Amino acid sequence: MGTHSKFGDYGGQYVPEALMPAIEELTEAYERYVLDNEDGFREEFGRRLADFGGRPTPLQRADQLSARYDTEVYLKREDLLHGGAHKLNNALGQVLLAKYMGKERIIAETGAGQHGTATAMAAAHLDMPCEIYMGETDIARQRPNVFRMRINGAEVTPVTTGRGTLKEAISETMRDWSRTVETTHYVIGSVVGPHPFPAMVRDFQAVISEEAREQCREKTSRLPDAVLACAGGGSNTMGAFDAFAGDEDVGLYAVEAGGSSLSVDEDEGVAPNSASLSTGEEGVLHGARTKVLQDSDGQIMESHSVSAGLDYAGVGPELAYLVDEGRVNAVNVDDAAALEAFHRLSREEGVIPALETAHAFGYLHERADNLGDLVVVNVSGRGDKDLETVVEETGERDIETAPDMDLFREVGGGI
Amino acid sequence: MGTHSKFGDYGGQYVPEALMPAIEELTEAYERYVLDNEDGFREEFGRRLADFGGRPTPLQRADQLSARYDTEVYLKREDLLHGGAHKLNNALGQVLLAKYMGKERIIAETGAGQHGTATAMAAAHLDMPCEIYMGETDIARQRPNVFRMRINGAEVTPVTTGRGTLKEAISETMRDWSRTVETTHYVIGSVVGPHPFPAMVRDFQAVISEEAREQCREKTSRLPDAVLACAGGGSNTMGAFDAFAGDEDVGLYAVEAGGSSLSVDEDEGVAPNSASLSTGEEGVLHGARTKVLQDSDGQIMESHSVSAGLDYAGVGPELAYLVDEGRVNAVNVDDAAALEAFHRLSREEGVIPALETAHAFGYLHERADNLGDLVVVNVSGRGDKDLETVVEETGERDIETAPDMDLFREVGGGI
Amino acid sequence: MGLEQAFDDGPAFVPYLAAGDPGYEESLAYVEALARGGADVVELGLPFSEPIAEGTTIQEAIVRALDAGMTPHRYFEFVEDLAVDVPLVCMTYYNLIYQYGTESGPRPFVERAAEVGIEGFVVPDLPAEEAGPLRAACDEFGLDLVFLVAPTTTDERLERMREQVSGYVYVQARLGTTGAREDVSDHTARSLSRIVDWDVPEAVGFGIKTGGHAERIVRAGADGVIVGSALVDIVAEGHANDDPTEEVADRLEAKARELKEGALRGAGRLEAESD
Amino acid sequence: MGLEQAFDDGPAFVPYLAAGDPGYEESLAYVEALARGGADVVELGLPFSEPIAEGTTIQEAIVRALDAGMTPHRYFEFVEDLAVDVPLVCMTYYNLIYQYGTESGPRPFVERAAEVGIEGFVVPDLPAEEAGPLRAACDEFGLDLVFLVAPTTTDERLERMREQVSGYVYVQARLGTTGAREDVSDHTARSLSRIVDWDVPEAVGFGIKTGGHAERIVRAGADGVIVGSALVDIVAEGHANDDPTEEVADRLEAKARELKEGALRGAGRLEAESD
Ligand SMILES: Cc1ncc(COP(=O)(O)O)c(C=O)c1O
Ligand SMILES: Cc1ncc(COP(=O)(O)O)c(C=O)c1O
Repeated sequence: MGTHSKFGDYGGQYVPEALMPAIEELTEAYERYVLDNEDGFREEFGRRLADFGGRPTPLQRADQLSARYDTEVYLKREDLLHGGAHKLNNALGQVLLAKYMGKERIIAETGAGQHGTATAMAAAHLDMPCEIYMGETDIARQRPNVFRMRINGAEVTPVTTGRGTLKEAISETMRDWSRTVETTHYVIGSVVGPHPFPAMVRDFQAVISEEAREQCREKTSRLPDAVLACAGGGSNTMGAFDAFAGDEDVGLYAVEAGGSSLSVDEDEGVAPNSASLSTGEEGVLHGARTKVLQDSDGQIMESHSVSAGLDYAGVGPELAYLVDEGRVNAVNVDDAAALEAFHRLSREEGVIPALETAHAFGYLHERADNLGDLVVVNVSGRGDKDLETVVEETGERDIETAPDMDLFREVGGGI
Repeated sequence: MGTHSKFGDYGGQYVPEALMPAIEELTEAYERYVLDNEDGFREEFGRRLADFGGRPTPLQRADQLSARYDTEVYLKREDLLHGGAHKLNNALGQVLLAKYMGKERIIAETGAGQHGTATAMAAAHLDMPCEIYMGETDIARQRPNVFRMRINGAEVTPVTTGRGTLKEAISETMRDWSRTVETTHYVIGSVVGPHPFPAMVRDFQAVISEEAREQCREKTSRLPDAVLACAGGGSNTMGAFDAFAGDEDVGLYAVEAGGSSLSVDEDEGVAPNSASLSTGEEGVLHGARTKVLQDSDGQIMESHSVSAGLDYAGVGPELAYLVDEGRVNAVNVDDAAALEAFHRLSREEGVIPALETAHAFGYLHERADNLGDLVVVNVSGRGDKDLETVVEETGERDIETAPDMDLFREVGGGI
Repeated sequence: MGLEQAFDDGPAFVPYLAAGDPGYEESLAYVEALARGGADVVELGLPFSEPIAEGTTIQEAIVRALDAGMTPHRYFEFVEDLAVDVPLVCMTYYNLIYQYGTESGPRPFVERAAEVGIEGFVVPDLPAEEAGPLRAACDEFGLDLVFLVAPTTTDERLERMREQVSGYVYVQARLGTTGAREDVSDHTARSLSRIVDWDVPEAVGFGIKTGGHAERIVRAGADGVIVGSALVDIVAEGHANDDPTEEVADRLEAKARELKEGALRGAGRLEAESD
Repeated sequence: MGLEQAFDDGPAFVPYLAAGDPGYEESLAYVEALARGGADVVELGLPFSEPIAEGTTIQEAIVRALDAGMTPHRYFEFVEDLAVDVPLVCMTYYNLIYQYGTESGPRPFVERAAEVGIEGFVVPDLPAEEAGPLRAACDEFGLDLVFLVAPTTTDERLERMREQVSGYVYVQARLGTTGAREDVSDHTARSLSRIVDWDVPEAVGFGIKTGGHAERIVRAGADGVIVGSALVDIVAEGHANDDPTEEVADRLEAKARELKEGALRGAGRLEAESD
């Protein structure tokens, strides 16, 4: 842990003046409770992560993949965390911190709904009122997650401006926060946004690599040669890497969504990928300087990925820094490879990964020969949320690893 | 653990002759590997349950419920097990046993799809071909689970006879097994069926109470006054009770589905509940003598519950016996109380339970005053699979604990 | 106990139908047609809601019969209404036997069965280990209890059955549930050889569909052939096509004759057909 | 640096519009109408794709302008095409300033802005802590850099801004993002009192909608009133109804006049209205 407002030139606090006091208050609270463990914050956080969240999550040997690649492959099973993804580590940490800060209300934005559901669960657990902003287009696309939030007692406020997706929801949440900073904490969902979010979210997620490092030594008496994690904003990524950062022989691979292509359409302002680390340029987005998918004017592009959770035009500033420094390898795989990997892991290991996670396995498949003898892959979440997308996207492609889709067509209707 | 083919008069092996050799072979394998731990079966099982399944699951204090009922309420979090329910404990145990027995193929029946998905996951994990029989009506109703099985590599064979639901699927699986006993193991999904299934499934599920008993002592320095678990076939129930069986001061409550009413319609052969322990009569069903919902002729009735996983006309013979003996209290709550409890737990604790599980919380709500100072409730599974049902059933009722359903209606369409 | 005698005159033909399939009256006519066609014993199914030992064909027959209102009480009336003089064996599942009457246990059912003239039972979900109470009731009322022997039955279990069986033994020709099949497995000869010294007749079933099958089964040493699905198929088809009862009955009678004659040929009692 | 002078003649009226909303030509006409209506400075928004500091009204104006093709390059042409002689302040987000030109950093953008005659900047996502490079470029080219002061701004941060601010200070009258509101918060007087000794004029914005609001704000001590959403509402409505550009321009001019007169009344330079 550490408190830097910057990582090299990245990071910082590019936020409206009205939010600065909240950011400063939060920075102070982060330092007091998270870093200096005042009032036993860290113990309570650890206890709740264990009892409510289900930590530690296992580090599991993947028998079939190990045989297939002739490499020891281990899975860090964040899919087993309550809610089905690593997101709860952060949401629980922030809601608890808000409680320590005396805040009375939680707000968050969500796109695919994963961060929203994690936040709603954490807020219910800690008895805090919670409001989630979500674009109306996303609400229509992600009904199960909307319902999960609602039954966890959260208000879900549809955002009707613009295209009704994540970016409008972020703006709307910022707007709420700048009206209500005194009583409200805004739970950001990844290692993005202004300081202290990138550092704080990383610290909350670092438990992934702290456990994995220990578990790997216990099970194999050594450290891995490589750690793979998918990267959207980069929170599971930083979480999976952090404790290995000082182990120079451990290769760290941030696997971004290559989407359908790495090229961009400047005229339409559309990037058919979400590979900010690989193809983005330095810029300022949502409060931080980082790598951003943008056109030559600096307008943010619409990103695209088969996986909603990776579909973001920015990336955590620390990750951008570590890539520039050469400590982290920024790589990417495309939609088809991710789908193929989704089916491969499901079928061969009995673990249905999130489509986000599947990207990491896509890279493993492409490069297993070059990753060394012992590879840890972070299974950032489970794929139940993605079934509908997978049926649709698999049907449109010729995916070798997929089951025959006839049964679904026969029975007809949606999932 | 122990091997009894009978529990009082209950249990036994009422199966077609063609299956008897398989049953005998299985009984022997159960005794050798599970009871006598030959070839280190128990260690391997325990290791795989931990690494693949995510055991131990936490015993979590429910802060809000504890305050509400002025009673210490603890949750045994089987919803965090891989796949989302206790079902994997059993499926993994049986598939592993089949492997030790040299079987080459796994079959299972499934109704709501929970046992089928657990079995498909376990089979994929252990690299065994797997075929799941499922009524075509159920296939249409439970598409997400069908898809989960398929992407885990299992064949899902639609059963088109009769009404195309669980009972036809059971018959069809028996039929397959009697053709293929030599190479195939039939993974039964609860503590039902002929010996050794009731004893064996209980032993595989007993890890729930073994852990809970230890965890309870660690956290509270005492044993609970009451343990509550929902009961369909009774596997999470027996699993949650087993280690407490000898602790006479620990009250054990098997909460059945009271459905819409405890009365039955003899003419239609329909019981609007699944409360076999409370309202059933001794009979022989699916290989065992037990309590059964049947008409006065002995024809098995169609049972009903808002929760598909409790919707079964029989119950495990050992549970029937323990109820007759007075060791276990057979109680029940109706559909509306279960729905209400579903919403209450979700909203107040941030844990969305399976509708099956919600019955146990319904009983807690009704009787918290009479259960003592420390209650453990087994959270047998998570409720993600039930979202669609809950939206529908909540909309039809006036459930006080439910969120306003307008958002769902507004956005329209199915989940 | 009279079932054994049905096998005295050479190879017996033992057809099965579900009572009440597809309706009460039709079913009476069909069973009578089988008797006319040469049945030596009729296995008359009492439909149970969970027929776990049956193939799809018979399962569907059972669903039709249940939907048409068949119950244990109606079943006994049905037996009384039947105008046949071949011995009847009641084939059903144990729960119906166990639940019948006010006193629990099999005795009331057996008593009533004896009253209406049933001579024995086949209970596919009742292995020898659980059969004590039913065997006792059968002894009390003079009825036979038939057991099934499967290709996979162990020697130890064979002994247990041998102690309790009476009437005849039902030899399952191959693995699987009931259902008509083209081939006749060579499990048959092997299975028969294992029980050759039993003192009850050996009837072979599962998968017998044609006179030719019956012939070969008997030639392999069987004392009788049991045929279910091939006959139920005729009932099902007639029902699906809405054919007049008499036509279906005629077809059943003809099929029965074919099977009976096949059996006789197998025993050298009729000239062999080239098949 | 000329912005300060715009406040010399008494309370200034500082309207905001997004350049290019809803289209290039209309937008030119609208800005010119504001000048005719009495604007002393115009804050001319350069639309950015992620306007995190704006309320819904202005966010939608930005979407319209972007959809109609507004870019930084077009923006500078727009400024050149404008026939107004009031000072222009460019209001935009830092990423657009940072990315402009081949060399990274704010210098090329500021240079070009100076060329077309822009006199200052408001950058809502650039706090004083990160403003060093932009401040330097502004100094180099003689432009002003306006900062926002919020009701929640700490004294420590006020100091940091005071060191860097020039032109005027934008006092946020209440918490929240931009957006027209009926009430004028009494945060205003309190906020103004905290910066009363700064040597730049104090313009108050957020929630000012009517001449009456403007009057009270100036009476509370403001040197000027900043009005955005109330004007953008007129543009949006005209666009929604497909009203002729001149009609909408006339409405904007009238609204500008109302606001300017309100401000003058607040300073006792026109007779007070009963409101
Ligand atoms: C399962 C899963 N993995 C990964 C991500 C990407 O987020 P991050 O890069 O912050 O880990 C998401 C976001 O929703 C997710 O749900
Ligand atoms: C979550 C859950 N709980 C309980 C049950 C009921 O089964 P049992 O009574 O065997 O535990 C099911 C069955 O599908 C289930 O999915």
